[in-house]
Parts: sequence; structure tokens; C-alpha cells
Amino acid sequence: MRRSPDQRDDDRLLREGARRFLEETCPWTPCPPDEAAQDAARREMAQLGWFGLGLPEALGGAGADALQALAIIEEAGRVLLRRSLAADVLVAPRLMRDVGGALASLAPGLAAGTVRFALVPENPGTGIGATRTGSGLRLDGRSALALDAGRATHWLVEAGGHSPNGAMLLCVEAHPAVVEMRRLIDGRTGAVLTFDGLALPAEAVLATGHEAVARMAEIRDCAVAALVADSYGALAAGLDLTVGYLNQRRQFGQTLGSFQAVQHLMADAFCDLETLRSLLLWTAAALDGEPAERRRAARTAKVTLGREGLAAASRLIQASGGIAMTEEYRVGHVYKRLQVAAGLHGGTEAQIRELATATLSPEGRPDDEASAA
Amino acid sequence: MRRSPDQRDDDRLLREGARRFLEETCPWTPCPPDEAAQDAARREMAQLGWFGLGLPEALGGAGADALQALAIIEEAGRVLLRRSLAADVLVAPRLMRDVGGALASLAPGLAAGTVRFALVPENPGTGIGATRTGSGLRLDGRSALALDAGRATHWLVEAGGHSPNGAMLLCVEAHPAVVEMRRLIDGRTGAVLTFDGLALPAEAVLATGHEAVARMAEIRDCAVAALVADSYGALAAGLDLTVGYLNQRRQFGQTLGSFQAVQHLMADAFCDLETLRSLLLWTAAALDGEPAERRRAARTAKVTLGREGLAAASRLIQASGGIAMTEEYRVGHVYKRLQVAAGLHGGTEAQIRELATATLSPEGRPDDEASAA
Amino acid sequence: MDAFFTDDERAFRAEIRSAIRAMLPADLARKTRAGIHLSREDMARWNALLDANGWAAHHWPEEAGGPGWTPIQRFIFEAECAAADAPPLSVFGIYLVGPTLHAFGSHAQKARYLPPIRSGEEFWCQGYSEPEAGSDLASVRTTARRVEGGWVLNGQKAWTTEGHFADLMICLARTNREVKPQAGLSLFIVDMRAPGVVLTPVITIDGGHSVNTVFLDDVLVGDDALIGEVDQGWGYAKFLLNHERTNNAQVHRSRREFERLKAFAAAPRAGGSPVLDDPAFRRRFAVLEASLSGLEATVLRVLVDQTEGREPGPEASIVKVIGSRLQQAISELAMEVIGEDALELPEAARDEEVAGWTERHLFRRVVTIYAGANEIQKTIIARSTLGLR
Amino acid sequence: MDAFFTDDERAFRAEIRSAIRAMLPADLARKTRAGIHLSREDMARWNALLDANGWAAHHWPEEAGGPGWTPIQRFIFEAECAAADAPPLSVFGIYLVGPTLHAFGSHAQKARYLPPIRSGEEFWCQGYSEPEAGSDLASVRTTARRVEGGWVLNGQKAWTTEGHFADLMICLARTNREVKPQAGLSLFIVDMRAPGVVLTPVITIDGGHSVNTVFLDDVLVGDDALIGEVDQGWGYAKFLLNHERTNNAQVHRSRREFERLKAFAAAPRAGGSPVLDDPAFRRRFAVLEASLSGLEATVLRVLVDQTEGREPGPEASIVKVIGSRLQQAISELAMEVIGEDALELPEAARDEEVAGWTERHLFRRVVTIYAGANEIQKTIIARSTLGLR
Repeated sequence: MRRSPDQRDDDRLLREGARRFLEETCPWTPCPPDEAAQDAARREMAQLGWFGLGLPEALGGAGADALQALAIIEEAGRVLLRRSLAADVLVAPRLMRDVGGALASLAPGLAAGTVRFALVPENPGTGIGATRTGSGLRLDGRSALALDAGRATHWLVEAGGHSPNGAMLLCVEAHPAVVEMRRLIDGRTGAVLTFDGLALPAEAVLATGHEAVARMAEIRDCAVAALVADSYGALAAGLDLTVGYLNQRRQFGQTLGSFQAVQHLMADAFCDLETLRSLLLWTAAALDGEPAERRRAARTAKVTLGREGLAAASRLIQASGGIAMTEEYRVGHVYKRLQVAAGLHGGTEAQIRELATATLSPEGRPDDEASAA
Repeated sequence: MRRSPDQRDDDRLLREGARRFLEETCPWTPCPPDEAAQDAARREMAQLGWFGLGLPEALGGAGADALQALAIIEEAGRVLLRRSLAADVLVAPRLMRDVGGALASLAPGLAAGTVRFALVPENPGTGIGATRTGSGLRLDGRSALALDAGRATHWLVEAGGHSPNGAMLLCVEAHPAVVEMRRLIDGRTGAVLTFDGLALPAEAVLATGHEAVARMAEIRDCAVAALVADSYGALAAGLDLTVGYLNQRRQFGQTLGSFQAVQHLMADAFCDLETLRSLLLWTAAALDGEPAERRRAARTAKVTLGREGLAAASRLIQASGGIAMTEEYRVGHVYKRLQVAAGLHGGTEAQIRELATATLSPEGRPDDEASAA
Repeated sequence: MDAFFTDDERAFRAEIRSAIRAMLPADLARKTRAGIHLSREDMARWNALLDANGWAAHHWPEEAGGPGWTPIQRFIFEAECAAADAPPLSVFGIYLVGPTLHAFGSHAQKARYLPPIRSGEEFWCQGYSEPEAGSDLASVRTTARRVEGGWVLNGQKAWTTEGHFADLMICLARTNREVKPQAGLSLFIVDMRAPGVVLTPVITIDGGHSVNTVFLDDVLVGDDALIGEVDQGWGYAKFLLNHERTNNAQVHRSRREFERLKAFAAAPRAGGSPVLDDPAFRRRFAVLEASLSGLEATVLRVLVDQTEGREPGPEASIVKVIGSRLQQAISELAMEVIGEDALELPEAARDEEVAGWTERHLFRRVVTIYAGANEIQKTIIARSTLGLR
Repeated sequence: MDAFFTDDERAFRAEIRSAIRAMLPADLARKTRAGIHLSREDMARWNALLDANGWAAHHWPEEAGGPGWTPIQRFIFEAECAAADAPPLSVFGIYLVGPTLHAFGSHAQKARYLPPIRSGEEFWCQGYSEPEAGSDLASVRTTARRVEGGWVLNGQKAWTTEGHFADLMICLARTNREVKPQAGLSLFIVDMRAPGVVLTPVITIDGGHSVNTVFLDDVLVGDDALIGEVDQGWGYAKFLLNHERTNNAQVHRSRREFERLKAFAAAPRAGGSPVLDDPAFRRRFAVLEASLSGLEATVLRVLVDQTEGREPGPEASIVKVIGSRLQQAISELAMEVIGEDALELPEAARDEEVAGWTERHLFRRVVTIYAGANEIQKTIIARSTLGLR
């Protein structure tokens, strides 16, 4: 486990390479590029090795850790890339490494870019149920919003309500008929999947019972880490843009950036933003550690994304003024990106509630915080 | 019912007279004046007619309404008067007007200043119980913190847990043996009363059952209105003082008041403060109206006192800097005054919880808010 | 806030309430709920219906065609309109241009322009802001050059809300460069169909079109297009700000939205219990309830002052700051209450109670920026109201 | 935050934890819990106990008598001290004067002054602030006039914490009026018992005495009292700010107080259920937990940078702002959790778990003011870190 993303030279090279590629090939534009262009960019990412990066060497990968995967996701956030990389860069390689089996056979396709995963979370209200049949399984129920599920070749589906009784983690080949597309406010595309007795082969099952519950928790924590990395990238690029604008735009005979009120607004945004990054690094380090700390880190980061992160995005708009209200300007899109991130994988109040449960029970905080008195 | 404290000339005269008297006779000093001086000032207040003001004309009073009583209390807040006037200026006259009976016989003493009341709220944890005996009643239990109870001649005691079963509102002659004095952080004095079978005559009972519950609610709302009036006065005087200081004190070659960050801090404090005053005026108007609106107004004002009011006091300290950290300077005392006010008669979270209950039930908000769609 | 109203005012409220509910077509109420940008047609329809009762120009003086209501009565009327989900009246014609023309316009201007504003036949937009003059209006660069029989205007106006369906613009332009910036401005009436007026839509963060950039390229207006005296435009433009200080608080819309959100949160969700069963959400609603009551009480204080014939006190300066923050807080809460459904573009098919919130929420970021950014308001409060220097 | 620690660091933590718990006298832990201002005697006792292990000057370089720990090890040590309710070390001697003398003092000064700081035999105070120079240190007016064999100091120092029990003061004084304000300052060592040093206590808002005003009236100090070069004092004074950027975050005290408060809130109350049964309080604790973790992670980021040999990144500038707000948020919550018992003066007899909170809470208003008010910090962040201009 590493605790900083700056320790090794190859980290820096990876990040700089990713930034250069993304800025050149996928620079931000107010309207999303067409599907063909996005597909082409994705093929180039495969050639750059992004999807093989996190695969273990035994599966032909580079064995990269979470910090490196999240660095790429953060860079994609900077250009507000309309495709989510979380499933293919972070989650699927981990699962292939740790679960293996039928899933691992998809590794070459993942690395080559022909296999594309989407994370399909269960909707806590409506639920997804998987039942064994003679030949395999049948799937019923309705998913929560799943980023890019309409473009994936494979879905990583949560089923069974997180209780070991009946919990299953599934890898399902994408099935266009069950997809309801959703255009999101930030220009990305999600989908809600409605399963009505979809028949699956037995090999679709990646884990059941307690293992499935544990894997699903891990996937969710990874998904949250990816949302935070993406959001931090989006905010950091938005902050840079805003500082440049404020130093150039004049009002009342001086630059906007010279007004103390604007300076303090930006200082507050910076405090929010760097706190988010600190929690991202904690979460990244915790992804390979104890599940309890991993969950706590991810929840904390998600709460901070929904509170301080969104507040920072609002502050960038406020400091910029009218221009940030227009669809043509990037900062409004940063705000919408954060708004979507805050709403996915459990809203802020739900995360706070879970954090309360995790930290306020008598044995809540582990020994490591020096709270044993 | 009047809806503004500025409508009538006599309101202005009353307020100006009170302010002049208080500033001359009871100006704020870092250390509370000795008891004798405070007693002497109180005798002068009686001569000015403050305690007879709210009594009905039939009891020899001036029939003033809540707005006038609260104006005096607000003015006392400006000089951070160490004695609470809520019981004698606002609550007792109302009760004498509406309940009459044995209590009304104390009216001349109240007006003359020889009878002094204190409000004794029940401690929701430990409770106070009144049980009938052959000759009268016996009182058991422990009160919440009661302002100036150690100096009063009579206590208005809540007993019976607010449920009509066994609820009683009592007027109890002060009994030094049951008093535990409490020095409060803001230089005022409170007491906790422990009743251990104290025998009372039957005439001590002012109300029982549903009427007692209703009266106690009314008393609490009046007490809250008084806390808000006092706090607003304290804050308003603190704001004036701070503006003067900021316009005079220089740092980095300019007055503190010319820094935009300081200006905005003060503008925020002013927004908080004026909102508190608006809610005070609503509560004042509502004190003579429907109980449901009265309760809602008082709770809202108390929540705002505990949140925006305390925030405003903190902002005054922050804007003033080090000087406001010293015991010699008034602004820190304003903060402590607000802290005490926020904690008395139900803390902020309790008030928020009650406000939620009052406004989030299906029939929560009455028709008047134009929400009938 | 019943305690603030007299018996007469309560009777007035009852009358207005039943009248509004009887007048308001259901489809207009539905459209008002569904989004923040209404079409001209919808706004005009409601305007005309109100005008039939003499209520469209409800805050104009009686001699200008207003109903002669007290400030408290106007408050009640606006509250009832909002509560019924009536479309908002156009801010520019009814609230801004009407009172300005009434106060400073010529007899001919009043006769020509006021009636079609009242009836909803003509719509106006406001040409104050420019790319380099947002909160800093004194730096307006659009020029009006004196020519035989009129003026020629050149320049660019920004953030022109409703410009794309307005018939006329009230336009601030520089008529004198020799004096200090505020002193050389004049107010003109510009026909939006005049040659040289070119309009470019600006799509805002919510994906909607309500705002425009307007280019004025050698636009000729007649002598009768000048409002009041030449070079006095700054004073006229400021007049409104002082006159309608409580309007920016948007207290009635906030109350209505809050009540709608509460009702939504109290209803059972697909496969789950109501949001309001969650104590954390209950607490947030209660805290917002307190803030909203604080704003309502503050606005009423200002209006009571006016009703009782006094100048509004210093609290009048804070309602824009507080009201705008509150509007944002309500829609932020709405986004969390609605959850993932709020993350979709408004075009997606949605439950009526969910429609409109996202669009409103995104557009709401503007309310702390426009009409003098809150930072500017705070500086004004600190300097003018508190006397900090 | 186990994930941030290596196995070696975890072993180090276990070792430190048991050592501290074995060393710390129970009465010192109790006094630390009971209030914010400790006596010199109590602080000295703990200082000496630590020094016996070589741990008192734990962040000094090894050659100055420090234990040679990495920044992460120091973090762990401080966390364990706070968690055990060990008295804080004197900020001035250990944290401020020691490193300053080590960096800029003469050999003789180091030999004379460093050992008694380490051992807790001599206490220092800081003579930087003045009545007219709080956050604006460059306006220091205290003068040091060159005389035969030394300097004569005149002036007035304000907010001198621990001055009433300090042996020595590190004093910023003006030695040159001919240059720009920052350039003409020098640092001196002043014996608090020297003739002309007069001290007046300042009672703070919490009713306690930890702060003083110090008058310097023709105080004569020797040549050897000057630290480093004449007129270079500004640079020396700034050195510490850059060197100990994470100290002001007070993250360990905040964590310890938060855990204590949580334990108190989880316990049954007289005649009632635990505060933590109330979902509103649970939510507030959870939100603070998130903020505190954010601060811890940020401090650790800075220390990891140092440990791995890099300059701390821009995040180092934010920990004072965030940490001070958090300290206040924790004690504000404490006041509500404790309720009416928190409104009494500390002298009143109280439950040990309740004692100290009110005093701490009131005194805590200072943390957003001292060590460069947060407004100043934000301006520095905006200008230096973000490059706004």
C-alpha cells in the first residue's frame, strides 16, 4: 500500500500522459461529442493500456494499484469526459484479480477495449432478485441509475438486497431490451434496467451469500472513490479556469480577483477542494485495506463530496458571475457533474446516516484513532 | 393586536425612556453590580411603572400589550441587565389578567416592586410532581434552571409533566431552603430548586389539567419571547459598539471597517440580527393570538436565536478580534448572554424537533400561509 | 403569519383566494409547476385574465390603473397567486417599466405604453447589463448619439431576460462622456423590431432559453423614446431598486415551493416509506421552515412600515440576500429529496411533482448573482446601512 | 486512518501508547480534561516526565536533542498524548523558541537556553503582538535602542499567553525606522524578571487568566540577547510559521475532544435516554466526524510529503482555517449536548465529563482570531496559493 500519489516517478508519468492525451483528444466542449468520436477516443485509451493497467500480471496487466487507476479517473474528470471509466479502469480489473473464474476470461477483451463494463446498483426501493432455475437463473426487478449501462457489453449487477440470504453478484451480458436510457444533467448518459424474468446462465454468478455482500460493498466503495476522483478533477480544473478568469475580468476598475470577498470565496472553495482530495487519498489507500476502514473512508469522502464539493462548485459559479450561468462555460458543467456524483450510489443524507451508524456505535471507531481512553 | 412597535407615539416614548433610564442607572459594566445596587435599580423600575404596565386597568395597571413589555425587556438586553424582567414585566401581569384569583391579589405588590416572580420550568428528565394532601398539596422533584429564582418572592412553578393528567401550574412562595444557586456564564444568577415534599396551601394552584397545560405552554412562549427580545437588544447594542470600533481601529494602514471581509462579516451579522427581530415581532403579535401560531412563532424565534443569533454574536467577536476575547469588553458578554438564552427553556435541537412536529404533520401549517393547494 | 393580518386583510385574502382559484386555468398551473421559463403566450394569458379584474398591475398607483391596494394587500395577492401556481407576471413590464414610466415618463409615453403592459399585449425586456457592466452598471458602454429628430444607439446588452419575446426594451445608454460615469446615462424605449436590433439566444446552465444577448447597431429611435431628462437615467434606474426592495426576496415562490416539496416528501415513495420518515430530512425541513418564516416576517415588517406610512427601516436591505440564499437552499433540498430522478434532463418523462425542480435548481444559481450580486448587496449593507468605512 | 500508516508506524504507535499511559499521572490527565489553562507546575511536570524518555522536544532535530522521529511518528506521538489526556506542552518554548534558536541562535544561546526548555525548567512567552499590531505584525512599535554593551527595549506587548509564569520572552522589536516596516525588526531574548518588565493580567471571556499585557520600560538586555542578525527578525519570526504549519490545526486535541464528547453523548442522562438516541444529534456527530477525518487526512498528506522528502503542497495552507473552525464546531456541539449544565460558571461542582467544556468553548472563539486571523489566512491562500490578484 502506498500513501501518496507522488512517491514514484511512474505515477507522475502516468498522470501527465493521461492529462496530455485527454486534453488533446477529449478536450471539454459544451456539447458532448458524438458517439462515434467517444468510441474512437475509448479505443485509443485501450491502446494506451488504461484498461489493462489494473489487471494482475497473470492476466496480462500491469498490476497497478487504486491510486493509479484513480489518477486516470481524476484526469478524466478534469475534462469532464462524458464516459465513466470507473467500471473498466478500477472495478473490473480488481474483480478479475480477486474473483477470477469466468470473469477473468474477459480480461483480454477488457484490455483491448472490446469488453466494456457498467456497474448496475440495486435500487433499494424496488430491488433486484436473482432466483435459481433448472438451467441457470432468472433476474427480476429494477436497478438504480447505472452510468453508461446502455453502452456496456457487460453489466456487473447487484442482486438480493445486500443480505447474505439471496445476495448475488452477477456478470450479465448487456441486453438492450431491458435498458431505459437516461440523459443526465451533466451531459452523461445513464440507464435504468428493468429485469422481467431475464434468463441467465449459471456462470453469470460471480459471488453469493456473504461473499457477494462483501464484494458488493467493495464495488460500491470503489464506485464512490471513482466519483470522488472524478469530482475532484472536475473541481480542480474548474478552480484553475476560475482563477484565470478572475485575474483577467475587471469590474469597478479592478480585477475581480483583487476583491477580498472574491478572494475569500475562492479560498473557501480551495479548502473544500483540498479536503476532498485528502479524503480521496485516504479512500484510495483504504481500498486495499480492512473493509471497515474502507467503508468509512468511502462514506466520509462521499459525504464531503455532497457537502463541501457541491459548495465549492457553487462558489466557483458565484465568483465567476453571469458567465458561469451559461451552457457555453465550463464551470456550470462542473457544478452539474458534482450534482450527479452526489446523487449516485446513495445520496448525502443516506451516507451521513451510514457514517453515523459506523462511527457512533460503542465499538464504532477502531483503535487506530487513538481513542481508546 | 398591533403589528408594529413603531405605530404609536407612546411606544417610542416608553422605549426611549427605558433606554435613557437603563443607560444612566444600569450601564453595562464587566462585573455585575452588587446586589444592593441591583435592588435599588429595581425599585426605581417599579417607580417608573414597569411592573404595573402590563396589568389590566382593573388591577391598577396600564393595560400594555406584549409589544410594550418586550420593548422594555429588549432595552434591558442592550445593557445586559443582570436581572431578568421576563417574569415581572411580561408573564405575571398576563397571568393576573387572565387567571385572576389569589394571584391577582399580588398585583399591588408586583406593581410596587415588593413582589418578585421567577419562572420555574420543569426539568423534563427529573420532573416535578404535585399531589393533593388533606390540607393542600405537596411538591416533589427538581426544576430546570430558573433565572433569578433565588431572588424572587414567588415562583411560578410548572408541575406534572405537561400531560393534562396531573398537570398543575402553581404560585409558590419562595422557600430559600430548596434553592441551589447557579452562577451563569453571562454574569446572571439562576437556581435549581429541589422540592422534597414541600407543603403548599390549596390556593397555590393557579390551573390544573388542560388549562394548566395550556397556561404552561403560554408561559413558555412568553419566556421565549423575552429571551429573544433580550438577545436582540444585546446583539443590537453589540453591533453598534462593534461598528464604532471597526471604524476607529486601524490595521495594515486602514480602518478594520474598510476591509471587505470585515464588512461582509458584519453584513451577515446584521442579516441574522434583523431576522431575529422580525421573528420577535411576529412572536409578540402572536402572543395574543391562536395558541398554535403562538407556539410556532416562539419556536421559530428560539431556533433562530440558537442558530443565527449565536452566529451573529460569534461574528461580532471575530470582526473585533482580540479585544472581544477579554472580560473587560462588552462583545464577549453578548456572546455569553446569547449562549445562555439558547440553552434555557429547551435547547436548539429540541426546538427544531418540536417545529418539525408542528409543521410537518399533514395538517401542520394552517391555512394562513396560502398553502392550501 | 396570521398574527400580522387584520380581520379586513383576512377577508380580503379569502376573496382573492377564491377568485384566483376560479380564474386560473389548470393547464397554466401545471406549466408553472413544470418549469421556470414560461412562454410569452402563457404569461400573456394569465396577465389578461388578471387585467379583466383590474389586478394585473396590482402594485401600480390607482391613477395608473392599479387596484389601489395597500402593501399588505399586495403581499396577500402575490402569496395567493404563488400558492395557486399562477404564472409569474413578467418582471419587466409590470414591475419595472410600468412604475418607471409612471414616475418619469411623459404623458404621451404613459398613454401609449402603460395600457398594453397592463393587458399583457406588449412585453418588455430590460437593457441595463452589458458584457463589461454586470453588477457595475455605471460602466455601461452602449451609446446614444443625438441626431436630427432622435437618437442613434450602438452597443451590446447582455443577460437580456425574455428579450426573445419582448416587444420593447427599456435601455440604459451613455449620452454624455464628459461627466462622471453615473451622470452621463439616459433611459430610452427601443422597439425590439427596429432595424439594427439583433438578438442572440444564451442557453443557460439548466438547458433553457430565457436569456439573450442583444446587439444594437445604429438603432434609430425618435425624440419621444427618451424617458424623462437626458443624462438622468441613472437616477431613474435606481428609483426602482429602492421602490421594490422586497420583490427580490421571492418569498411567495419560496413558500409555495417549500410547501410543494413538503407534500412530495410526505408521500410514500416507490417501494419505500416517505422521505419525511427520515429524521434527518425532517430536521432540514424544520430548519428551512424557520428561515422561511424569518424571511416572511422580515418582508412583512417592511410592508407594515409602508402601510403605516413610514419609510422602510434598515431591514429592507437584507431581504434580497436572505431570500436568494433561501431559494437556493430549498431547491438544494429538493434535489436530495427527489434523489436520482432529479439527475435527469427535464425532457425525460416524469411525475408531475418531480418535473421542474431540476431546471429550477440549476437556474437558481443565478439568484445570488443577478440584481446586484450578494457580495455587492453585503457591501451596500455594510457601508450604507451599518456605516462601516 | 490506519491505511496511512506502515506496519512499522503501527508498531511505533503501540509502543508510544503503552509508554504514555504508563507515564502519565492520573491527576494530570484529570486536570487536562477539566480545563484549558494549566498551571506551570502541571505543564513542567509532564514536560520533565517526557524529557526523561527524550520525548519532550519531539520535533526538534536530533542534534538539538530531539528523538529523530519522522513527521508521521511525531503525528502519532502527539495523537497518543492527546488521546491519553496528557497536558499540552508549552507552545512557546518547545514549539516556537526551540526551533528558532536552533536555526538562528548562537552556539552560546543554544547551550544556555535549549536544555532547560527540553527539561521543562524554563518557560517562555512570545512577545510578538502589540495593541496596534495584532494580525498586522509589521506594525510592531516596541523599540530596541543600541546602547553600550546591549540594547534598551521600550514598548508594550499584548496577548502574551503564559507571560505570567514565563521566565523568558522572545521579543520582536524595531531596531531600524529608516527601512520598510518588515525590514527593521529584530528578535531579542528578554528576562521576564529584568527591571522594567511589568505585567498586567488580562482576564479572558472564559473567566480565566492565561493572557497578559507586558510593558517594557527601559529594559536593558545584553548583546547576547539578540538572536541572529540585527534587522532580520521578521524573517526569523516567519520561519516558524512555515515550519510548523500543521500544528495550528490542533487535530489531535479535536479528535480527543470529539471522542470524549461522543462517549458522553452515548451515556444515559439523569432521567433520560442518551443524547445519541436523538437522530438529529447523531447526524451532527456524523457530519463532524466527516470534517474531522477530512482534517486528519489533510494533515497526514502534508506529513507524508515531508516524510517522503517533498515540500508540503498547497494543502498545508488550509489546515489552520479548517482546524480552527472545527475546534469551534466541536465545542459548540458540546454546549448543546451538555445543555443547561454548560451554562454555569466552571467553579460550580460538576461531573468530571462535563467540567472544562464551557471554559474551552468560550476560549475557543480565539482560535479563528489568533495566529493570523482566518480572514488573513484566506487572503494568503487566495493570493499566495491560488495566485489571485
